Amino acid sequence: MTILDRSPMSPTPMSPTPLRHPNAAGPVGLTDTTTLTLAKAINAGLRQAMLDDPKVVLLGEDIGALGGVFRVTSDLLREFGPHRVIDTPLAESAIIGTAVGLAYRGYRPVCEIQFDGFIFPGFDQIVSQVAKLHYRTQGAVRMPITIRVPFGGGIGAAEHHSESPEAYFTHTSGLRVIAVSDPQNAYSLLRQAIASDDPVLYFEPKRRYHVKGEVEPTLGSPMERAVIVSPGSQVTLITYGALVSTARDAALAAADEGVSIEVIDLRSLSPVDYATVEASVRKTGRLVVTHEAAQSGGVGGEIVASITERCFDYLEAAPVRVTGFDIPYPPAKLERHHLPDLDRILAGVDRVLGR
Amino acid sequence: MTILDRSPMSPTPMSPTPLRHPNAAGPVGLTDTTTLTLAKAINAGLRQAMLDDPKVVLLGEDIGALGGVFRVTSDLLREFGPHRVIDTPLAESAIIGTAVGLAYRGYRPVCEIQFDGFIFPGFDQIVSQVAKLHYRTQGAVRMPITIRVPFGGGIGAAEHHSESPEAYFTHTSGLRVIAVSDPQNAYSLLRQAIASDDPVLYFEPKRRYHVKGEVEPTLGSPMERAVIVSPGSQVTLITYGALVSTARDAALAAADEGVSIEVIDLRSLSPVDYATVEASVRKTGRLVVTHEAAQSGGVGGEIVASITERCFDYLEAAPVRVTGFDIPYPPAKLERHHLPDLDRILAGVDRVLGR
Amino acid sequence: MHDLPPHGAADNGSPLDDDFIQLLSESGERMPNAEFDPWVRDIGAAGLAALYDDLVVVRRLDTEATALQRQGELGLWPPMLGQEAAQIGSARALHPDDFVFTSYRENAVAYCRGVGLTDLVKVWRGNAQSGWDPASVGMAVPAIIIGAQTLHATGWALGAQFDGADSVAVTYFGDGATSEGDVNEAMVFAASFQVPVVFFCQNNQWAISEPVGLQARVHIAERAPGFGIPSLRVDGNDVLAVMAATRVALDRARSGGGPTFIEAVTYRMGPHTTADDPTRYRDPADLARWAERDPILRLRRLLDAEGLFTPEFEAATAAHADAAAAELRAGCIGLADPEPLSVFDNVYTTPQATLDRQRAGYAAYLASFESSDTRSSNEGASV
Amino acid sequence: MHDLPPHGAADNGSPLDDDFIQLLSESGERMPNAEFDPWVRDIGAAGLAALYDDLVVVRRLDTEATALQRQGELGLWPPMLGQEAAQIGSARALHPDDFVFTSYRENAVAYCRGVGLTDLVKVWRGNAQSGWDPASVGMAVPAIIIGAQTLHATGWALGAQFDGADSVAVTYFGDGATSEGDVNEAMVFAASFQVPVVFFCQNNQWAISEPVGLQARVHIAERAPGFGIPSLRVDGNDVLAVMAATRVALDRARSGGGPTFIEAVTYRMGPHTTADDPTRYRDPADLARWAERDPILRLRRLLDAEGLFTPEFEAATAAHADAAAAELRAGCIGLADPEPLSVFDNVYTTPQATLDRQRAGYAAYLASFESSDTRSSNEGASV
Ligand SMILES: Cc1ncc(C[n+]2csc(CCOP(=O)(O)OP(=O)(O)O)c2C)c(N)n1
Ligand SMILES: Cc1ncc(C[n+]2csc(CCOP(=O)(O)OP(=O)(O)O)c2C)c(N)n1
Ligand SMILES: [Mg+2]
Ligand SMILES: [Mg+2]
Repeated sequence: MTILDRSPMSPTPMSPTPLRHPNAAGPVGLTDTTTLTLAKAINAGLRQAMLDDPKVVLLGEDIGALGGVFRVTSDLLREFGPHRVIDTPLAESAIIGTAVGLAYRGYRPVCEIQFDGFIFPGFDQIVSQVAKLHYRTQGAVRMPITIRVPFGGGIGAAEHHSESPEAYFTHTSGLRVIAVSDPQNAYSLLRQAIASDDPVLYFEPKRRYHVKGEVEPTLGSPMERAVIVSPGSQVTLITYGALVSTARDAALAAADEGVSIEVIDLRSLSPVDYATVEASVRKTGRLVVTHEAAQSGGVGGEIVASITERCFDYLEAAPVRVTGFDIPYPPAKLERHHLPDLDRILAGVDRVLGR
Repeated sequence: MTILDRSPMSPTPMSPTPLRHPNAAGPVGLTDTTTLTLAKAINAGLRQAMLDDPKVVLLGEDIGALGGVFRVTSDLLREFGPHRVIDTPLAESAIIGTAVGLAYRGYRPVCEIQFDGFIFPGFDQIVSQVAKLHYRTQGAVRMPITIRVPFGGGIGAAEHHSESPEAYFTHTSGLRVIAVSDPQNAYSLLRQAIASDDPVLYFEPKRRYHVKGEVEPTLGSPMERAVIVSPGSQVTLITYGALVSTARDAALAAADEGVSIEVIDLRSLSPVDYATVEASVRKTGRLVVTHEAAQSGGVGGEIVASITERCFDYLEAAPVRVTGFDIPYPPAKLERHHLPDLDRILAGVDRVLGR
Repeated sequence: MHDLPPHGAADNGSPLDDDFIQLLSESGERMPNAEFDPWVRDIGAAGLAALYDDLVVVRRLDTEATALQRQGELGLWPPMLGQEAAQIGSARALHPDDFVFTSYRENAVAYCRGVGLTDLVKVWRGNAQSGWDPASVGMAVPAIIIGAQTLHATGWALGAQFDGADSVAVTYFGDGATSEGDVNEAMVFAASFQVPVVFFCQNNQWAISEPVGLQARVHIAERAPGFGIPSLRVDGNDVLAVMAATRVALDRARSGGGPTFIEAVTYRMGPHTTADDPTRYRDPADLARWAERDPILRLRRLLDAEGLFTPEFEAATAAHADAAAAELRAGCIGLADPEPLSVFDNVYTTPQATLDRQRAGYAAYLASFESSDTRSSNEGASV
Repeated sequence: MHDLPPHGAADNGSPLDDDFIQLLSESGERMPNAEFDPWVRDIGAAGLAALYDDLVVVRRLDTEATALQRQGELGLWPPMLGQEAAQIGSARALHPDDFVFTSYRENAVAYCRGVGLTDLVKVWRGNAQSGWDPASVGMAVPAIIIGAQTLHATGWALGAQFDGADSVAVTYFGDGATSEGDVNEAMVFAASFQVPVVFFCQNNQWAISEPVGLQARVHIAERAPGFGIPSLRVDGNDVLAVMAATRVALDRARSGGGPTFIEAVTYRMGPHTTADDPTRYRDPADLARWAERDPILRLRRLLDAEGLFTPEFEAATAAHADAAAAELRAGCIGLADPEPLSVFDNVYTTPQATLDRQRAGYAAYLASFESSDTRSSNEGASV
């Protein structure tokens, strides 16, 4: 009697496997480097994960015929059929809870939450079941569930459509939390997230869905690794998601003023790659963290606290946070007064430099 | 047509009003200083709030005839009747959502969540409705809802009965978050919380429910204020809830070794009374924060980050956190290996002192 | 035992079956109904004309708002096209001191409650997270989290019951919403406490791209009795039937009879919102079939048959609609942008130190732009 | 339209009405039932004896666990006293490759699934957060969050459907649980996908101190048809009726007929848990009335009438029960305490740097006690 699928997990993250579907008429994964939008890169990552492992199934609202409200799952229903791409009734707790049951049976569900603000009806199942079942069962049960969440603001949307709830999950032991920033890492980290035997919250920077970039069909460096996206020597600037591109712009602008900023794209928010961050801060002695989420209790506070603990003697100034304010997400016409932008980031850099 | 009760709010926190019920046979509030357990102090606070304001109603599971699983609401059903003490069906989202509707109609609901781990089914209503409705309506609607949550471990309980979910709420803009530590502040802060026109998460240290103390029927200092419970000069030790008493013990033990610790009971976790904390850290130059909740993303990280930002030049060593680990709450036989205790706190003090 | 009722999923997929209350046929004839006719007996010629005026005005407002969105004046708009009768027929049955808890699509309900026209679009223009003061119109601000408002209505009704008030809470939600835990918990609480609340479900056949058959295998109206709540299934495109059913439910609630559930069977003739593309999932033939059942056309045929649809009436109604549309457009375009620092207002009712510090920091930061052309330092300020 | 069924809240308050399937009367007589008899026709003398043995053993285990708690060997115990037939009758209907998702009180179900006796008490002794490997017994670890497991069962059943497997998910939950959103959402999903899942509700009349009438104004079995799920209401103290009903449901699920809901009407004869004090809320007369309906007594009367309840049989059963109780006690007391550092195990499936650092810090901290009598410093370690 085989109740749980105990077969070896999907290809390990480190071995790129751009499989083609045996049936030539079937769906085809990326084989060559291709220019894709971030949304299409996720679509390609989903397709490849589904090709790699028949146990990968997608669950969510409107992900079938519509292809999701952001078209991230476009074509997948047609290519893989309704047993792999499952339009569910409108209930987030059930989407997550059903995924738990599928995982119990050896499946590897990928849930789509339509917008950041709609994850909360499913919060209990995430925090009390998805995150804890492996621990609860002393390792007997695995929860290889990926929960995809379009997150962040800057798109002029109505309430609940622009939130940054990642810190609720980084405070939840048992989860891994990823935030991607460009088409390449969106593709690579999604494949790693789906292949992971741990549950992963995978945050997609929705305001950058339409930004294009080259995507190589590889897995890249392990998803826990932060990446230095722009090297520098005077200030370490840490961010993730949509603000990575703003931070790069800030580094360019600062360079014009003679300030050298090292920009780090965290990619993994839980765990944070402190090895990379520490090395940078030991070099620069100055840290700025920026994110869209509210400051109090946000990811930035944890990083500032941890880096202060780990690198106290190297810090030349108090670390600075440039974040959203401690307010509910404001109306569209005010969101630019909430979201960190180039100028606010540069003001933070000035502050850490004592200027 | 009066739809929302626009009458002035209940007595302001600063004016103690130990009202007696007009009907001599009815319930009677505390009039003199009395020795009470922490649970009974909360009971007395609820009674007084209900006497003060007929719009105060209690909602929860088993709070009526049973008096709650911790007997915190004992006798209140008998004294105030089923329209003031409402045993609800078993559904946390509905308990909170119903309270929102009652608040819309001018009521001042006090919800009981039976144990910390059972707040998550109600999380969506708290985060997306309770916390945001005042902002959403540009101030037109108030949500004077108090959500009482027995929290923390150390009672040898099964899973979900020992959690410390406070950081999820301190990261939620629009909420106030209180954690009480002794019978007196349990009584006083509960009355302030219920009288507040903002929603308040009120955390009760369940392992200290049976600890006795003198309770004066006053409101004490404003609930936003932190309190120095034991003055000292070399190390600032910050905590809240059940660990306040452990921190005091640590201060006593350290005093024996010639180390002077200033213990601060935060009481308010959102907002944190940084004025009090800063003043202490500027004096001592050394900070230790301790709590039961997991470290990553916990309240301690926010305090360390904020104090580092605010008092960088005063810090003589990296602040230290002594917290629960980044694990799901462990089984009862292991909880002492998760919860900070006297020794672990003293080890943290040693660390901040470089010993 | 409880086997399934005869109509199952297949029937739900073709919801045109007439297993519902109808007082007005598709061709505009009054259909006698001994049980429900008495509830609309007071609606004479003037009443019918007023309802027609309502329907035309709200459709015009809806069209105008859609146009405003296409012209870039609104960020988004959720059209109610096709659902006018469901909303007008129910909302016109309410008393002023009843209280309404809706989702985002109930703009005709808001119109009936007296919400200012400009207030209808504030959210969608991005000026505010809600448009009006609930107390002033007896209508909560819409809930975007699907189903959340049904619990608020239940709580409000509980308060009304405590107060001994003669008021009823009415909550609107969609067919998709019936799948959310909150809506079901609301029925549990409403039944348990026997509170005066009416659950009004507009089954418009779609939850964005998902047909109602995915949410429910039996008629939605059948859900409530299992919770101990009586229900009514009504032709949602028949303004008279909707009004009669709503009055029955309100009357039951006012007389202590507790909650009632109404399923109004209608159709979302437009996209989910202006951002949606229904061609990806909807058969155009479906739309054509439902166009036959247009709620306005039907009442017009009745008025016509009764000689009430005179050219003067038609012109007056059109003029009213045009004036409303013009007012909406002017109000929308004239909305003043909110002040930057208002972003910090109304998070709390009283000062909150951490937030006040952020406000002060940001104010200083903004001021630094005013005082110089280049960005300047802002020591100590946390932005 | 859908008015309420004839029995309302008042009836729910006195759940002794016999509006349910019964095959064995309270006095132990077989009650003929053309529809359900065929489903237990195979249960001959040996089958009845085996069921009786089960009932006696699980009651004895339950009593022993309660005693262990009173003696301080367990932190807590949730007795199932009175619910043995509901659990044995259903669990003995299952196939090995079915999968069970329960709450905390289903220890008789666990016994039937083959869970080791000591494993039943691991959680309550505080040794672990769960007692067994689900795959080895076809039973998930219990969910303490009320209702959560019903969604897991639905998801598992969806997987079974995809796999074309002949397996059914069965989920157990209480009357109180039916108020939680999750249970209702599970019914929505199960109906929509037509998956092979059985919803088995033990209506034991109480959710801690709350009577079932607070949760539901009509019989719980009436909830499911409104979701498109057929339901059965069965005398939960009648082991044969429970088994017949469960077999009907399992058969429907296996043959592609989708979900079924079963309400087993029973009674929690003990406290909610050993920490509870039912005298605060329960009328003792109620208990006395239900004692008459004891599920074991009833089967014993039948066995007696059929001449099967011989002194040898009674003695053998008692011996079996005593042996099981002794095994439970010895296993419980013999449980080795978990290793301190195991507190860090199995949070993740692969190393996680932040946690590994915490583990190393704590290991060093613990080691510092071993190496000296006084607490020592532990530089760099984060404890
Ligand atoms: C909790 C939650 N999940 C998802 C959404 C996204 N969403 C907005 S409208 C909608 C469909 C709602 O369908 P229905 O309830 O039938 O109402 P209708 O739009 O047809 O009026 C969805 C899924 C949401 N707003 N809230
Ligand atoms: C979400 C949640 N809320 C509250 C509780 C506390 N609690 C434990 S058991 C129980 C009553 C459950 O009643 P019922 O579903 O009838 O099951 P029974 O105990 O009768 O077997 C409650 C309220 C919980 N475990 N989970
Ligand atoms: Mg709809
Ligand atoms: Mg029960």
